[in-house]
Amino acid sequence: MQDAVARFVRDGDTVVIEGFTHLICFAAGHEIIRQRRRDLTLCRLTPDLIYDQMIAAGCARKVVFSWAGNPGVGSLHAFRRAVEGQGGLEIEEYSHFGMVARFAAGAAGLPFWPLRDYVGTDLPRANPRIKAVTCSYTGEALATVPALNPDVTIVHAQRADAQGNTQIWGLLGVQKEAAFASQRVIVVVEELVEERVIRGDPNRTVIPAMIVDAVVVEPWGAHPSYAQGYYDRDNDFYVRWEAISREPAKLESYLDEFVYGVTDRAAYLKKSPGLTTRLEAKAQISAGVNYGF
Amino acid sequence: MQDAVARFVRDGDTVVIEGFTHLICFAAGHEIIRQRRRDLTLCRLTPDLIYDQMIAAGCARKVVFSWAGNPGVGSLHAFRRAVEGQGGLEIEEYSHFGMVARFAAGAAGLPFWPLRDYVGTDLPRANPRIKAVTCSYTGEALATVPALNPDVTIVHAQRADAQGNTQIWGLLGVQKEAAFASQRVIVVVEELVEERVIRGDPNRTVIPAMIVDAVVVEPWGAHPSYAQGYYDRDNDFYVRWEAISREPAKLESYLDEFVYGVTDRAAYLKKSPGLTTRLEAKAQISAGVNYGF
Amino acid sequence: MMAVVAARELRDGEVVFVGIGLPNLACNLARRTHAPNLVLIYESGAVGAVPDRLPVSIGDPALVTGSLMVCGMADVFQLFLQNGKIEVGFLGGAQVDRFGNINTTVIGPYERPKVRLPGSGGAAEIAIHARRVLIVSKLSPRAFPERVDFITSPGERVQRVITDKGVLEPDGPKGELVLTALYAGVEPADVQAGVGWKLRCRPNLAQVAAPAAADLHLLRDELDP
Amino acid sequence: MMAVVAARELRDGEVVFVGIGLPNLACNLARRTHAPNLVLIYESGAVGAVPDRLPVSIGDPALVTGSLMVCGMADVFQLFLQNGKIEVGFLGGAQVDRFGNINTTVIGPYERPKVRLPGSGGAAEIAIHARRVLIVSKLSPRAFPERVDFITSPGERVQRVITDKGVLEPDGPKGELVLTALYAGVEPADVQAGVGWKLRCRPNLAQVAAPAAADLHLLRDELDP
Repeated sequence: MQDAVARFVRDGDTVVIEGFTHLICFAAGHEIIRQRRRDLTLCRLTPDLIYDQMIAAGCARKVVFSWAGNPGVGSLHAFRRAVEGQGGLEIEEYSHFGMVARFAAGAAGLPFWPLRDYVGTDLPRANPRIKAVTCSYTGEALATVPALNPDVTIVHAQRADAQGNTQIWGLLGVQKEAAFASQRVIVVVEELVEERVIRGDPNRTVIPAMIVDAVVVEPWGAHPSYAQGYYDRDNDFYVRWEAISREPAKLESYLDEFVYGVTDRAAYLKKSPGLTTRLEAKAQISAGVNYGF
Repeated sequence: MQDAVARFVRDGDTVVIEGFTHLICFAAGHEIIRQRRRDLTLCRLTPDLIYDQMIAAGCARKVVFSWAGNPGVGSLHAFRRAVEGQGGLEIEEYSHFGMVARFAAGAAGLPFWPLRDYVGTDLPRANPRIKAVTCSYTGEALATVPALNPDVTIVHAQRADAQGNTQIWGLLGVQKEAAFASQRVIVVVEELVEERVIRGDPNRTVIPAMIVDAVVVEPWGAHPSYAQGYYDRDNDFYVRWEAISREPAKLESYLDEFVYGVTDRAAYLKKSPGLTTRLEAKAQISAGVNYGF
Repeated sequence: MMAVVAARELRDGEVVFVGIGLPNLACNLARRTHAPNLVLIYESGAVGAVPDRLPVSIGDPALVTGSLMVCGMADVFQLFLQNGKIEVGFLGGAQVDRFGNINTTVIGPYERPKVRLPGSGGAAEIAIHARRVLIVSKLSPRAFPERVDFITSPGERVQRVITDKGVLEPDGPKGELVLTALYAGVEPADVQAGVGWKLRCRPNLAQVAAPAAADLHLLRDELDP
Repeated sequence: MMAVVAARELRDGEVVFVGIGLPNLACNLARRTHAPNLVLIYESGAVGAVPDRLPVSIGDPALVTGSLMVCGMADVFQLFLQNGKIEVGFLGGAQVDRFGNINTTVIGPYERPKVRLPGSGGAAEIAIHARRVLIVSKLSPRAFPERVDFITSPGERVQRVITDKGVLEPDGPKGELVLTALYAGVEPADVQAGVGWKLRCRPNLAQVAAPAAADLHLLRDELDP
């Protein structure tokens, strides 16, 4: 992970660490904080705790997003302080559909994406990059958003082979689109598998090796987010974050202990004994299908 | 099948029987021929043998397509006769990407889809429905195609539950887009399975019950096309079709014997002893994945 | 109580786009009682979810295990929502105004917010594309101002606003929200006290039936302990 | 022979968009010889296919079993092709003209065709988006007219045209096809005889090396019996 971030994440980059609740790569975010990257434009539908931490650590110049909260719990207080006060954090805001459409356009090699949205809302007033196009068949006006093509996208996945052919199941979010839209792609996996495992079920492959620059093996790399079939979401930690992020001092000491204070994910896990046993997934294995002919 | 076609396929309809080489529902096409539907607008990327037969049987008023041949073999002669001569068959022609984009727009509830295509080709001259749009961000001109929203789409699949939650693996073609774009959807499956089989591997579901009007169980319903994991493509028949379709008389007698001459798929299969043993798929079962948490 | 009243709005077999919090609670209650065939869709991509625990987030793994379909978010927003396949959209909201417009973006001016709220998420497109929009929100003058500071979700398709004291419904051409039903023991004045504009009442106000003991039991002991 | 010469154009590790027929044969030959890491993409959605029999069609089940990825066609054309991930596009063609434009649509006028050909399939977008376009086609005045009756695929990105007698390459600003290499025992006049325009030749014509016995064996006995 250290090498991958050192090689592929640069100061000033537009960085995407995607994953909708599922498979959010905290391990990568923490490594970016440790390597003290600066002036990053951080894009995600839901900044979530990971960007709240990166904002607090001073990595972010700008955040591009569509829902900035701690789901079912409360606020991302570092984000709020940076936006409400004179934090000077730049923001560019869309709805979820708008962000999904931006990634879809970037992945398809198109400059924009059309969608039926924003009529009657104040979002276009708040964000002039939301524009309109007239359909040459029906004459109706549609909203448009510009393509999003990150410098680097980091995707956490259940498994990949050494070349980077990557398989994900459970919630898929916009990882495929974000990866195809990106100049560089880092895949972080729970398990490195033989190529024949990938070839054994090709319909599960979401990201092909040809667009992957680095494959990092980092078990539990998504905690406190989750990996379907590997470990559950650490909802207790998400609840605790409310109090931690509310107090800059507490947040500071959290980063000192769990990010700056450790060298890697293994060390991070050692700091929370019992964590893996508490969150480890129970087995609910799907049946196979026949690919023969 | 008889009831489903009687209820949901009407004279004058825009009909889609999709499936790219894989899962082409010949059983539905034959039933439409038997029920003598007329003035249909038949849409498919590759008209294939099934539309060649429906054209010969007089079902079609118009064909919307992007590649009309018998792959690796030769021509669709009924189609060619209808287009080259005074057959009076109307055609509307795109490239594969253009057809895919038309289904994508229809499925997304958009009136058009933008794509980078057709620069330097004569296709827009041959088809005025291929237009252009200017990007309001970059100023560049992109091609557009209009949404395709069929009256009825027929999708063949490996399995579905009684409600119509449908799973497909192997080549996916544009079935998902065609189904979501359609007013009515008929799903034809090799196997009817319990809901818990679908729920056991939800990432494989391509079409949800909410958009399905009828579920028909028709084993071998795709022959001479194929169903991954069930039976191989009948390449010999595709080769034989060259000679059959070249001679209107031969084609006539083929229809008499194998379409009009049978009441359903079971009877159709009885006419070719040894067919199922010759084409039955060998087992190559994928391993399961863990959906637990 | 709000969850119970909200649950009643859902008909068996309907396709509901579910937001987190009270809407999620109401949908799961309805599914466990009068609407077993309710199809729950979460913007995370889970379709026909049957969570065996109350999901803390709309991306909870319990929404995936045993669901009917899991698809990418591009499909959720394009093939389901924008394509008109969603019958009911269920929204909460920090602020709801006189015409059912919702604000979940900012309190105060956008550029210099007093309070920065999470933002739209999928709420803008849900309000625009769901055939029927239901809102669940607790009454208070701050929550129900005459005009919201920022329109995150337009009110055009709002059919009912379920509060903790009564139910509001759009009335007249501009769809102004008016009081149409009261909980037991509540006076119109109590509702007016929680609304920032001169609230009109339907001539004959309906009375909201009390929740069945079974429903309350289900809520308190099973769904939301 | 054409398949062997075409196969040589492919470099190990490249991503190739494969059409059916000779291109398919050439790609599988290259994969079995000097380019084991060639990534074959078929418009049907199979990525990294390793067919254990020569696929009769680009949708053959043998392309699916054991492939690295199988995706929908919307992804093939948008995420891979339009997004610039394809290095080599391999096309055949009923007609190829002086500037490498391909016609697979009609012989004669479009509205009243003498011969109705299959049409574009993916050929239009492959010719527009693949970084390098290779054409394989047998020489004949009908196959190589000065101007095609219909431009299905534009010739801008064509880098080589492999025929049964020699190799043509674009030359000069307008990219006119000129003769650059000859098979053993073939004279420029033999090639000119199969081309409908005054064919120019590169000053020093290369000689196309004869196929290795092993390659021919592989082709005749294994790939294409």
